[in-house]
Amino acid sequence: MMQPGLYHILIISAALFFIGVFGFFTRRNLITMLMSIELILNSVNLNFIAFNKYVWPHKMDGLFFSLFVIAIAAAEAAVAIAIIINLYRSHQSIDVEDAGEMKY
Amino acid sequence: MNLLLLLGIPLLTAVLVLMSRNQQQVKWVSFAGASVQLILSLALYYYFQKASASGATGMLFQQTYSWFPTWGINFHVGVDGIALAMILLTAFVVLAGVLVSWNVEKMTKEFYFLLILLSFGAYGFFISLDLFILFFFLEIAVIPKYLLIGIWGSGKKEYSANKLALMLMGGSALVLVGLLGVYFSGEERTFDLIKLSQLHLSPLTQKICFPLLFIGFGVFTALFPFHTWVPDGHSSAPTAGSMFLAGISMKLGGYGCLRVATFMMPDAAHQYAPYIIVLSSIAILYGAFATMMQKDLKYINAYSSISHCGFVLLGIGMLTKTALTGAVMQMVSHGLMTALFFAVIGMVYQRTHTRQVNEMGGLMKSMPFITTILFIVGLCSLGLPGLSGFVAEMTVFMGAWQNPGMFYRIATIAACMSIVVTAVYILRAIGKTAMGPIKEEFKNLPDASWNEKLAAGVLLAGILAIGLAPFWLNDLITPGTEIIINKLTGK
Amino acid sequence: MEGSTIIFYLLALLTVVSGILAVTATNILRAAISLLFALIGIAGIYFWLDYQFIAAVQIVVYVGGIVVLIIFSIFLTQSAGEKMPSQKLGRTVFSALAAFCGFALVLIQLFQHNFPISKDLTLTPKVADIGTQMLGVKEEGYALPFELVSMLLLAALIGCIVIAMRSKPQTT
Amino acid sequence: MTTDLLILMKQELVVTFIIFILLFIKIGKGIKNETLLPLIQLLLLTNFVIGFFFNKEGILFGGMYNTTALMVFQKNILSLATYLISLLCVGWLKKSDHLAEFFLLMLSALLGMFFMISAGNLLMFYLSLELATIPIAAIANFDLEKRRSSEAAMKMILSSAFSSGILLFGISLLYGATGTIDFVALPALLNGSPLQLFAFIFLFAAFAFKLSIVPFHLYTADVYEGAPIAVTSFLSVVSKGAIAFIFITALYKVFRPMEEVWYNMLVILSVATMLVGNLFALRQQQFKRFLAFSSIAQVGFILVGISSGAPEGLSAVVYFVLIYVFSNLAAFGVAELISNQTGKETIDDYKGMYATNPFLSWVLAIALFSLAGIPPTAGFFGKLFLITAGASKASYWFIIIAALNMMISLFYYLKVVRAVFMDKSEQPIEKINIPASAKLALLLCGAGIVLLGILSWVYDYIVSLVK
Amino acid sequence: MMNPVYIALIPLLPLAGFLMLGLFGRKFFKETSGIIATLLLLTAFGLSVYVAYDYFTHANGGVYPKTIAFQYTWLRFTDTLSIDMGALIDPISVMMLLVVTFVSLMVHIYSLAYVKGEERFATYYAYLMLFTFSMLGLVLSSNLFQIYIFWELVGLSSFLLIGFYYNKPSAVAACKKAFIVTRFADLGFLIGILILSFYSGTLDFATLINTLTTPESAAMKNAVTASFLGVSAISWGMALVFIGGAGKSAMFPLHIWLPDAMEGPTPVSALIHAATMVVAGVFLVARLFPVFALTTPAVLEIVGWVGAFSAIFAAMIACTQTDIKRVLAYSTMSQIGFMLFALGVSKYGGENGLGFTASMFHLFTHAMFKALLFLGAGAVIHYVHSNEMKDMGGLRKLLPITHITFLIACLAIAGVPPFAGFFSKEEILLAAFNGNKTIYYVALLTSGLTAFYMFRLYFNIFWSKEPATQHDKHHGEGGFAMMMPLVLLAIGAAAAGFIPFGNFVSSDGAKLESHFHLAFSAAPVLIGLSGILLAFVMYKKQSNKATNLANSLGGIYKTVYHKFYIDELYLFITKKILFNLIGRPAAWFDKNVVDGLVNATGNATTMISAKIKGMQSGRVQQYAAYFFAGVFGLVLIFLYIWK
Repeated sequence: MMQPGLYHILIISAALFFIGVFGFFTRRNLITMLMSIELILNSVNLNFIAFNKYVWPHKMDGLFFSLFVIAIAAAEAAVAIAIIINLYRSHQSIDVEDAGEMKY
Repeated sequence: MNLLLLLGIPLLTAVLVLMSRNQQQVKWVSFAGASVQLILSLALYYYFQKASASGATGMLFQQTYSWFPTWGINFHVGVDGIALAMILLTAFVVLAGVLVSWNVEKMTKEFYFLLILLSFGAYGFFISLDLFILFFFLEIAVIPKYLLIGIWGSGKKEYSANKLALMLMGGSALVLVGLLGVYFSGEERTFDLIKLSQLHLSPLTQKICFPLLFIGFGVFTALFPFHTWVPDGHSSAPTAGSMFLAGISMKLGGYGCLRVATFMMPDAAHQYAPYIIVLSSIAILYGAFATMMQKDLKYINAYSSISHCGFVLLGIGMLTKTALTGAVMQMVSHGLMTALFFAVIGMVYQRTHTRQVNEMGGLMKSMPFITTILFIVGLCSLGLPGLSGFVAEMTVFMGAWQNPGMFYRIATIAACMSIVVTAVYILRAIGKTAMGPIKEEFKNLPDASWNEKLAAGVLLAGILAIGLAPFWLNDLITPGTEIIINKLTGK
Repeated sequence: MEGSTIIFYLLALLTVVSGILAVTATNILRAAISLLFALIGIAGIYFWLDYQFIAAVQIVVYVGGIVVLIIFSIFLTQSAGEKMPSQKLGRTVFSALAAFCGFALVLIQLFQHNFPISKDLTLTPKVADIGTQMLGVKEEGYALPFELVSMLLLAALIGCIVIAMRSKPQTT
Repeated sequence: MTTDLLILMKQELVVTFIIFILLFIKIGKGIKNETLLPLIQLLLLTNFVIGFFFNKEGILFGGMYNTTALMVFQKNILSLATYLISLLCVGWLKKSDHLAEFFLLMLSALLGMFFMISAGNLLMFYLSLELATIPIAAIANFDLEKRRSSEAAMKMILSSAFSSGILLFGISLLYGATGTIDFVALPALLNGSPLQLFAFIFLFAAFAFKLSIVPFHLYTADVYEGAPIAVTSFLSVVSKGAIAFIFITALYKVFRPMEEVWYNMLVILSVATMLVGNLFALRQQQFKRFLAFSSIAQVGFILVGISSGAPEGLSAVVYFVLIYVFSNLAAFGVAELISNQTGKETIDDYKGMYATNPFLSWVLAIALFSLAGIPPTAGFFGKLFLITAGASKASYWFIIIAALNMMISLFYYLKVVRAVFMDKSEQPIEKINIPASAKLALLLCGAGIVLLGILSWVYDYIVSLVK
Repeated sequence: MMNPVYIALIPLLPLAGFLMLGLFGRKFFKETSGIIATLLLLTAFGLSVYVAYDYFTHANGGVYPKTIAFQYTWLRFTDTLSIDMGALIDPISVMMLLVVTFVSLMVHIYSLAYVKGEERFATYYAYLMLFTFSMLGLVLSSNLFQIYIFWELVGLSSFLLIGFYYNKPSAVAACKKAFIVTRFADLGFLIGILILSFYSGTLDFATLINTLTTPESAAMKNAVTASFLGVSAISWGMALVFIGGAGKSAMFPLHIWLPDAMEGPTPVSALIHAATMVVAGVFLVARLFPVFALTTPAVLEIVGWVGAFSAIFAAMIACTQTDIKRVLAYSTMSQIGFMLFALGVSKYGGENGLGFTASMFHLFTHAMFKALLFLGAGAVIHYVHSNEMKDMGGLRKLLPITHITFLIACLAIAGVPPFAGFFSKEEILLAAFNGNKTIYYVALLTSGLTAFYMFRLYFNIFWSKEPATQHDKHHGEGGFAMMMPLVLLAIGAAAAGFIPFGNFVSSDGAKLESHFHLAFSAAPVLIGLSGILLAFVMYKKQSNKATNLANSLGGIYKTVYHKFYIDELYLFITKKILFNLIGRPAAWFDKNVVDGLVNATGNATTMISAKIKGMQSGRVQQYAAYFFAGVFGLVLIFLYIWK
């Protein structure tokens, strides 16, 4: 095995990203879909940090980016959960399949 | 003379119509507006003649205002004899249209507003010398037609209105693409018709843009096989709507084919002439034969319009001076004639509540005036001397025959054959409606009222003025066609 | 193999496996806990990279905040403990395939690209620098984004309050 | 610095100021909607008016924020649209229990858009994009007791979160490949390597999502349908406008080295967008949903303009958006009035409306004609300039398809016109009582639709801004 | 030279009458319109006489000049081609002026009584005036296109007059038929004009004839060398022009409209369908005679054959018809056949032009006696209220003046000396004898048939049986207005033969001596007399000889009686072929294919729209999947395929 480096982290992050995507596609529970989103965002953060560390270490753009992404993720999650809760109240369910009233 | 007046009067009329308080006011305002416009057009003719007499040629009374300088769009207007002829036609038809609509009860204000708006578009179109504003006015005229048919029409009006609007918009879409092609092909980005006509557009541009423009405009003027909006549209429209459609709107296309497509792209015009001729010959004969089978008066006139408008395109396709002159004359003649025809059909329908020829008969007895007009207009349609149709058709034939070559000859002969078929269907229609034994329920129908008489008189005056003394129209148009033909022959 | 390498692989394993569990577990609470571990694993990687500040933030915000929020919401929507309805097999397979293809494509792209890996891997951000830069208004200053995020958080807060604290009774 | 800050960021500051006023009002005792609403309208008007004064170009925060006259104008268009929405939707707003919060969120989104337009790097762009999205997702749910409202909000927040993920992934790769997130520095570092292209496509997709380009558009209709009309109109006008502005800026300024790629992408996607938008719009009965698809088709036309890659394209897009604001808001305004007072939202319900509501019918008709691009409405000029700009690259087929799509779109716009003017109905919509402010807004929209095209100096002004 | 105003006035007076009566007749001149019209026409006739006198007394070196009295441009096509309205004065046009105005005057006077009490009295006269105007314009035409214009107008007035009883379906059908059939022929005329104008470069008669008869002119060379289907362009042109003439002149096979045209008022038949309009074809051929004779003799030969065939064909049919007007109609057709084959056998210039003179002469005399026959028939019909022979008989005592004048006319047409018809027919036969023997024998046979059917008619009307009692005794013969024209025409029919016609009209304008040989005349006169005798035997008394004969001829008689089934053939062509095979398919094609395509486009759009609705499934995960697919689709396209 090699010394872990940039590519190792990139592989992890890519894996996380597509795990998230997979989860987003297959999970029927809204909250778990939200969790998949969090995985995606984290994989991005990992990307940023890795690039910042290994490729562009002189500036902290990547670091800051991931900081802000975390903050945004929090806000997004909060709003999403609020919406989901509201949805639950009106639909008595948080299954995404049950919220398909509008189509075609 | 200031050409903007031609736009100002309809606009003012439209505003006044909107401000009118009751039906009566609406009608009189429109009537006054249309009359003033007719007088204005005649005055324009007078000034035009005066200017021509003093040696002015080409586009007269030109005015240019910068509009969208970034795109090189100018509000550039001007008239030559061809445009003037079309303006006169429009003025006549509009006045008559306003008059025959006198007893529209439903949403009168809106009805007249749309009529005036439609005429506004037509006037603008005919005086435009900038392709952009030409297109602008071309499209202005579409929606009023849609609404006129859809709201005040009869029969399967919604279907017809839709079909008409869509096909016309499709046509103008092609026109748009063609115009843009022309616009971008020159070294200078300009929509100016005169400037563009002086450039020599590249062969490729011509090859691509000419069919786009010609078919696009052709849709408006019932080019086979893009004519199917005509029968449905005309038959569903209210009387004035049909008059405007056939009398003015179809002419927009013919004028566009001539002024825009042919004038700007002479090489392509030569190249595509055979196709145009084939299509127009088909339209002429096929339209005539299809008319023969129609039983509804409006359908008869609509299909015959296809046939007659075929002459316009045939004339353009023949690319000789006489034929082009004939095409313009045919536009004017057909405009007047078909408008009158529709007006008469409207009058008959209003009284008998049917348009089926088989259900009528002997109407000459109860309404001599209306049937006489029907006779005259029918005779005009079948090209009887003394009426405008004859003059125009003969000029087209004569001009078409100037083009040697067996192909052109055969096409001309084919087109000539339509005069027989036309006679068949016109006489059949007249024979079944005006002649024969009269039905009991039609015996006491009233004859034309004053407004109808006036409307018919206005149009009839135009028809006779051309039919009896064609030289003035010929003299008016020929300098215009001369310029086009010089461009075509590369002089 | 060095210790740090082993640690890295352990962290990587933790992250990926808990990530997979988080999206496949049939029990929602278990999924949430798996997510928690995945996030912790990522924080571990940050630590491993010597990015302590961001690692701390990760733990505070994600582990302490978001996951807790999620778990609360699970309880609120009364779906804890239930087995979640499983997805159609066809779609699962399709999604897995799509995800895998995407993964492969991304990796191909990443490996094809030659990243100019820096010689100097010892440079690590200091918390103080982060602080000054975060509030700096000049070049390299992040005061404006900071304010922006604060506006966003405010808005999100208000939004959450309005939506979640619905006062009117249920009508439908 | 401070004066610079005050002047250059005046629009953002004013919006922030309003947000805080609203916050204090909310925290404080609370004011009745009847008094609060005019106040808000007044504040929004102020916001709009201020956009015309003290204009200056400049850069702040080390390049994170920059502003030009064109950007000020773009922001002003958005301000105007927001103001109009506040006038149009009074019926719904007055009934709302959360008026202050509603505007607070909406203005936050507006603030986000302002920052987005002025963004100087990808971080600012991303943050403001989120600021422009998340609050809207929240207010999409403001019809709290309606199932569809929450469904819409859910779809919006999840879809946009997913798209954010894609966007961020793209940004991270771009960052990895170039080492910068700065808009000024980026173009020089773009060399068209596959990874950059790959990253660019991810970015592009995120833009496409926000702009509802096919096939990234699918959330649009559902969200439009479910959200309150005020939100829908905000989404379809303000949000779309802002994204269009930043999209075109990004393509023209930042990703200029990739022009060949994005030109082709735009061609493919705009054809798809126009076609799919039109085909779906054809079959819609629900008016808001109908407008959603029609606005997708409109976006297709915007793409045609963008594809020109020339300053003409930029000016045409700005001009079009300005016209689109008036046209679409007029249509939404009418829909709002009707929906709010009668609860009717389908096109069938509009049958025979002309008999009872001539004013609304005419406004609706003019708006639809403008959307369809019929002269003399301004929409004609807007659309024509877009197509003209797009045609400068002389791809005849592309332009023919675009032009023919105008025809298809006319078909469904006419469907509504037909229902309003021609069809008869047993129970037409009763006479709608139009509040004064809504009437004013509708008149403004109508005037805008009619005059914007004919008065060519508006367009000239935009051109002068674009330079 | 005479004042052109006089010449212009001749057609313009009727025109003025038409306008006045047409526009205001119903209101203001309901009673007086007949008088006004007659007076106007009287003036026109006077002017014609004056013009004729003036013209024929001013021969220039023995040759009557062709002069253009006036001309002005009506419509200019190109620098050389223009339609000019003018008056060309030469012997035949002057002669035609006289014929037209005279017969028309007679008819006007006659109609005063005949049409009296008709509701549309004024309209009737307006139509008559219109016809007279058009006919005069036609004969005066100086321009090929001018003649076409008036040609059409003549057709129109014929249409109007045939359909005068517009509420009678048969009249409506007849007028339509007349118009359409002649229109069909006019199509040929029109194309002929196009061809001639193109090659000669002019429409002016004088120039045109000049150009096309000068073999060395460039135009001529072009016209002769250019060919289509192996026939030279000029021949096509002339043949097509002749088709126009044949249509108007009711030559086989375009004759079918003429018998039906008898649905019109009888005076109208006398004017239009006997004396004037139907000879327009002859006039046209005569007008272009130099071109026919000098440049396209082959076409002229066709003219001759068509004329000869039509003559005998019509004569045979005339023998079987029972409607007296139809008999007269077929006789007209037969006589016009005579005129045409006379032209056909003629050559240009001098003695060879005998046929031309003979034709014109016959035209002249025929106008007299045929008008007389029709007007007489009109008087009979007026009296018995029927057109059928079976309703008549023994009328000689009841209608004495009619009887005498009718007899004179019959004798004239039968070619019994010294009546007018004898002289003109003799000349024709002589010309035919010199020109074409076959035609001569046909002509001889036809004269016999002519005499037979005319006297069959005569005996059936005036002898045969005693008058039925239901006849309105005190109805009388119709008074002075009706009798005077009969008498005047009878004088003409009796005496016109003695006019030295050759002195005035010839193919080249020079005088031509008359050729009267007693020996040559013997054969035709004998044949004519035997025809009369046969008729006398068969029809003097009511008997079943005729029926027996008819029965013995069986199928042949039936075929002839049914006019050789030509009408049925036409009906078949129009109904089955034109309507069913062209019109209906065209309409169907338009409705289903062209329109169908348009609708199909619409339907297809809707269908596609319905098909792809599944894309918008309402499931947010699927939306994301599309998003994902979009991203990777773009990646694939732009990273792999496009490169």
